[in-house]
Amino acid sequence: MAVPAGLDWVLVIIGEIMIAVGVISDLIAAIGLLRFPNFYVRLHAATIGTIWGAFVPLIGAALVAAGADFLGRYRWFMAGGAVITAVLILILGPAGSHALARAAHRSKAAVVQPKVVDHLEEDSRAPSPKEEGGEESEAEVKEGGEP
Amino acid sequence: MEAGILTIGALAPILVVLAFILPLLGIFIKRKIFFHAYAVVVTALIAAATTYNLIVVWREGPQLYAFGGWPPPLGISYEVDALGAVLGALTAWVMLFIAIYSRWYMDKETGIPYYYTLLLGLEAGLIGCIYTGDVFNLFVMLEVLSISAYGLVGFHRGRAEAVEAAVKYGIIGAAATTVYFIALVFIYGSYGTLNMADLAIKARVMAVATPFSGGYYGNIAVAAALAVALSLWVFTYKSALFPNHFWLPDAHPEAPTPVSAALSGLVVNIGAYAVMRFLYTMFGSNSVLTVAKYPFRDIILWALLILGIVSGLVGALMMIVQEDIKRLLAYSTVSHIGLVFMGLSLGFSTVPLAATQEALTASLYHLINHSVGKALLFMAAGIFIGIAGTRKLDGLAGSGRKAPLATAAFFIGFLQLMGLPPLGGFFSKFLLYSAFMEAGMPIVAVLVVIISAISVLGYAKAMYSVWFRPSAKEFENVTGITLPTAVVLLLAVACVGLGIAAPYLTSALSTTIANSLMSKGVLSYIQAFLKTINYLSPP
Amino acid sequence: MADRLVKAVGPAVLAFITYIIFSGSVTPYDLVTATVVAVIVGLLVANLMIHNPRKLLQVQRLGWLIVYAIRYFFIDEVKAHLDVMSRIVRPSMPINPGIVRVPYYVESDYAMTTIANSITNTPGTVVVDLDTERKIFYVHWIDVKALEAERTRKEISEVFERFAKRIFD
Amino acid sequence: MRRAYKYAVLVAMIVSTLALALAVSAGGLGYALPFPAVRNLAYWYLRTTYNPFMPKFTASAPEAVTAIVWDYRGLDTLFETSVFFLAIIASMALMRGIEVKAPKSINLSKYGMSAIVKTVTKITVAIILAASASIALHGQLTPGGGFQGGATAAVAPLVIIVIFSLYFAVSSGIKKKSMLTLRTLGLLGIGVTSFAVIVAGLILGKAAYVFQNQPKEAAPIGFPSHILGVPMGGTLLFFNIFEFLAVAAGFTIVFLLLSVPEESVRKVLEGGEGHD
Amino acid sequence: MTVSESEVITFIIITLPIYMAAFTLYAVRALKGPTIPDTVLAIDAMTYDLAAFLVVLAIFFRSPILIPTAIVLALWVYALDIYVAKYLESKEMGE
Amino acid sequence: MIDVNAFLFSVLVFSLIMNLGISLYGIFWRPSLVKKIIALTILGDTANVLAIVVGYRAWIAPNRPPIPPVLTTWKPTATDLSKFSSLAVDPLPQALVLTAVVIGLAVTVFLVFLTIQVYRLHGTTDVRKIAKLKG
Amino acid sequence: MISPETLVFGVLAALGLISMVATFMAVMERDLLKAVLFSAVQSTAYAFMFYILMAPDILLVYVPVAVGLYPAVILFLIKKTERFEGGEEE
Repeated sequence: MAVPAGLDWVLVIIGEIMIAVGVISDLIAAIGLLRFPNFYVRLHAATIGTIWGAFVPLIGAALVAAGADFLGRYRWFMAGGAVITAVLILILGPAGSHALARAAHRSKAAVVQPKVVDHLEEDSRAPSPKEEGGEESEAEVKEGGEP
Repeated sequence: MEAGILTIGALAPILVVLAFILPLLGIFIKRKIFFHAYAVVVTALIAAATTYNLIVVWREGPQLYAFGGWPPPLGISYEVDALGAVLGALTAWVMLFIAIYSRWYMDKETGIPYYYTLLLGLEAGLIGCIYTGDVFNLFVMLEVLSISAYGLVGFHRGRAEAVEAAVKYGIIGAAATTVYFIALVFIYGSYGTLNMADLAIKARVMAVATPFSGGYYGNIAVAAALAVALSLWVFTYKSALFPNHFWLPDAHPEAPTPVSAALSGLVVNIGAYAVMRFLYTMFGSNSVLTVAKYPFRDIILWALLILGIVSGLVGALMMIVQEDIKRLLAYSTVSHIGLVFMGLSLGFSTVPLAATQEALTASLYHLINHSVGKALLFMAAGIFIGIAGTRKLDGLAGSGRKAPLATAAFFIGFLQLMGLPPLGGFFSKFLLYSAFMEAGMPIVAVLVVIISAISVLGYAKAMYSVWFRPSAKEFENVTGITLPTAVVLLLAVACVGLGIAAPYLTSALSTTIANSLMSKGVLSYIQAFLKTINYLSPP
Repeated sequence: MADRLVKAVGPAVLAFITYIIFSGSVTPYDLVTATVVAVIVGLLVANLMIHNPRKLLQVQRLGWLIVYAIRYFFIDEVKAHLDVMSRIVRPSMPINPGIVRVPYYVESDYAMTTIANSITNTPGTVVVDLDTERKIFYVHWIDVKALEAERTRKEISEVFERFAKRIFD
Repeated sequence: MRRAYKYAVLVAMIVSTLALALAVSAGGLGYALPFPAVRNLAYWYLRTTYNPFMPKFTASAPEAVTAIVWDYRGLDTLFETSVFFLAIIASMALMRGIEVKAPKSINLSKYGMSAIVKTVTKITVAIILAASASIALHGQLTPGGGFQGGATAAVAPLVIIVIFSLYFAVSSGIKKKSMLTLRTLGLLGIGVTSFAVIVAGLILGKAAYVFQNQPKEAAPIGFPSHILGVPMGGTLLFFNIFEFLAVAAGFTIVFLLLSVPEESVRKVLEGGEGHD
Repeated sequence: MTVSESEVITFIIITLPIYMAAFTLYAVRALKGPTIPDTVLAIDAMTYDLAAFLVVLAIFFRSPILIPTAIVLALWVYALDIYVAKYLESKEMGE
Repeated sequence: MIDVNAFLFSVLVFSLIMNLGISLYGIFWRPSLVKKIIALTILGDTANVLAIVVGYRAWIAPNRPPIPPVLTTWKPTATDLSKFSSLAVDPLPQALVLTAVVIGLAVTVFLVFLTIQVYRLHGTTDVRKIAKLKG
Repeated sequence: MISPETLVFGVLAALGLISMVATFMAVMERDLLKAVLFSAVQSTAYAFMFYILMAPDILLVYVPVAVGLYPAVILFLIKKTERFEGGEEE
């Protein structure tokens, strides 16, 4: 199995660009993780690290592997493994950060500070109006939520 | 040369596979008697097989079983010489008695399948440790042994002391085995092999390259010294030598009584056995550890001697103040292990070889005496505890009168450990004494006597409580102790036999030592290894 | 049992594809083991995974998935990433965070999860919690631009929702 | 104050590490770097793990580590597995008599974590199981093997227990008994595989060894080395499959036991049992 | 014309220090805390990136055989996330 | 002249040795049983890394790294085999470590169960308090 | 230009130092939950080391055990027992 001539270079170049994007995103995400003031804001930096920092370079590495002849017969194994890992990260990464954010909010392990508004806090503090539409709560927000 | 003796190679794997089945059967079979019978049958088979191995090894010299048909350093091999065969048979037979005794003791407990799984696992670990010819396999078998032991110590999960003792035993034990693993890393790093016989060659002949493992890497003397020093921690920990004895008085008494017998009688032997393997078979008297530039071996042996003495004294002294009969017996184990280590440490380069051989013989003899005697004592104590319902010596007062036969056996066991002349204990202690006299260490020889004398006080206290002391309350007449009494009586007969056969045994064990630990024995150990390599190597 | 077999088809196909891609080779050995593994895995997870197996057969859903993937990765992700990355590297670090309500109007769990994961996967918005009864996501937003439910939905999740509806509902 | 002390110790350790390293490398000690040649024993492993030129002295698996683990040093691995098994048995002995039953009239969706995580788990379980099976079944060709695959597969039951709640897991068949059965069967399979050749040898009257895999000069029977043109390493494939089952089940047992609610444990324990 | 090995390798060598800097910064955040979710988040991001970078490094080492490691890393870190989240939000781990 | 490679490699080795020391401190001197277990896992891990370091081999050229001990061809020629054995790292320590990891896992799992049981019976996992409770 | 070999060894050295700091923090930390997570950081560093030292098999075993299982088991343990070493918060 070989990639048609000419295409391999294209694959490699695209893959390298993706890897480069990934590495730079990693660095920026790490800086963001250090600079941002609280856990919830850091979640966004971590998302950069997950999607552009991990998903993209994984796909890129798969492309490079598909194009790079010198890796031998196992390079399809590598490409396949990288793609499956990328897909799993794409699915699992957000679920993990969501679970973490929810747990942090429920257990008050991390405070939402600074903040403009925290509707979740309001809704969980007030006994939630069960069968009422979204309009009702909208009004509440306007009263208390404006910065 | 055939493929090797199957009973050597298949013993431990079959044993552990037989143990695997038990929990599954436990789901389907609820009758307890089935598990008792199963355990007895399996241990009896193992006892028969180890005895067969002993006979074969005795007749034909060291036997090597190469697993998978790979020549030894490439594959794992079990190598059984006379010493290993003797200890293996001892282990299997004592274990058989323990399994029979468990029929009585464990009948009222829950979780019988788990108990027997762990007990058979313990036996597999013991047999594997003794038979193995590979230092890394020794590590694995030590872990098999240890995990079973931790599980059994904590088996009475409702007792706070039991669980706590198991945790203490477990954490430090796991650290110790990890340190042994580091020692193995050093050994492999510098010698490039893990086989005991191969290491024995390489530690002695400075410029040899065995077919599959040539060359040295770095300074092998330093590496060997470091490895031995690190690995001694785990061995002394397993046999509860003085600074590492802290767990034993907590752990052994808290285990179920048959397990106490196994731990005190058999598990502590492993440490002594492994030290013999390390300091005599592998890094022996003419090895790299004794050359003039690096006299590491003498330092290590001196340290062991001193620790043995201290251990003997501490154990004997602590026995006197104990109020709990099983704790008293546990401290007695510490004391006796001290004696055993004193014997096996008499291998300095300045000591005449005859004295070394005599001391090692005494050590081995004492190991056997102690195993049988201590198993007997724990099991007999279990009977009295069952009668009185307490472990305190005060509460046990007079309980022996309800079970006179067991008491008789109990007394024989104590006299055995005390060292009264017609019994085995006397001869092994005497042999130890004369070995030290011969080696020109009269002070140490006298210390052996002193340790025995101190321990007499503790034993006398226990004996007095069980039989002579008037009981505070009236015990009910007990029934159903026929089986355990029979077991302890059989062991008592064994004790007497060990004493009566002393002249024969002394010479037989002396031959055993000569055939396995002295230079002639090591040579035959190595020859069996080389023969196998030649037989199995590719053309 | 027959019901289970029908349900098992979806996960089995997924497992088969995963196995082959992960192995990266198509020797007879791989095909045989992949089939065995796929059947076993399919039967194991059948009841867990699929509620309505017929949806799998509608090919246009797959087409929408691909369209959605392309649009998502090349437009939405790029915009969001560049936005947050610029916030990180700018010395003033302009952030204006808060947790807002975002309603959603899809039925199935898969569609809802797709929307939520899409929201979380774009930097700048993270689903912190959700209320399945009132159909509201609580989204942590790095730069709160709106507070009313419909406007937040327009800003954050409208595109995702449109596609999710086509793919899963 | 204590904090400052702590960090001072940390800094001192880092500095001393660097200083020691500097001293060693400046001293020119040969041990500082790995050796250019591999040890002789390792050389033999690398030479014989897959060598068509020595058909009577090879393990027939391109993966040297798996070959060592299950063929050259198979005994170690058998006992390693039994250590894990004995640990599980000892743990079960500590937790004996404690059964988890899903309450009859219970709304399972009330337990567990958020709906998003649940849905994601539903999708990924199949992928996880397939990938782990691939790791295990290619253990003789690529890095991986029974333990690795089993440990990866164990993610699935574990996240199910944690995300959907223990009751859901129990009601959908992840039970202690079935897992113990699976575990025991896996181990028995390992045992049978390790004794297969020697039993065949005893029947055929030929020399054979415990844990034998490929035919040897001295013991001429063994497992087939290739299957469908792919090296399968003889026994290694079977060992990997059984170990896969055993490890996945073992991990699951551990987590089932650990996630038992504390109240029900206390209820059993207070039922009273102590023994002298 | 086949892909030149040295070109790809050189490219990866250039990315290596940048990546290592990111890894160190993640580790700093993980060790600094201040709260539990912060630490987990940092480990999370660190490990996903590590999984990606292991694949890239496999090209550098010319050993595509090293790949299955990445998937295991990603899966188990997800499991770690879940455990910690469960720990924080519920009373019993099994409920 | 200091060999930079040797320096960097020694930093690795010495930090591992430091880790051994720290974890031994944790096992013996920290009061909490849980902390002891954590330190125990670190000790085991560090020993494993040391074993792998022992099995590593030097690079044959500055840009020719060693390869994992996996042969990537199924129909090797003699050249392939000799190239493989001249590049691959030592597989034996890896096999040993595999065994050691699983064993460490088993022991840790059981210790965890024991510790939970200790807490059920004593109400604490602090060894100092347990010693006090015992009297 | 630094040679690739030096670069890789430099990564190893950095990982060694990171793991050392993480180990130290894990052993010294009073909050056991944090200690577990620090030991997970150390495990990640070790996992990377295994990779660079060309031991993919070990990585595959080690990651489930040390990154996944140990923290999980110890989290369960802490949940069932107490979270702070030496009693609840100071």
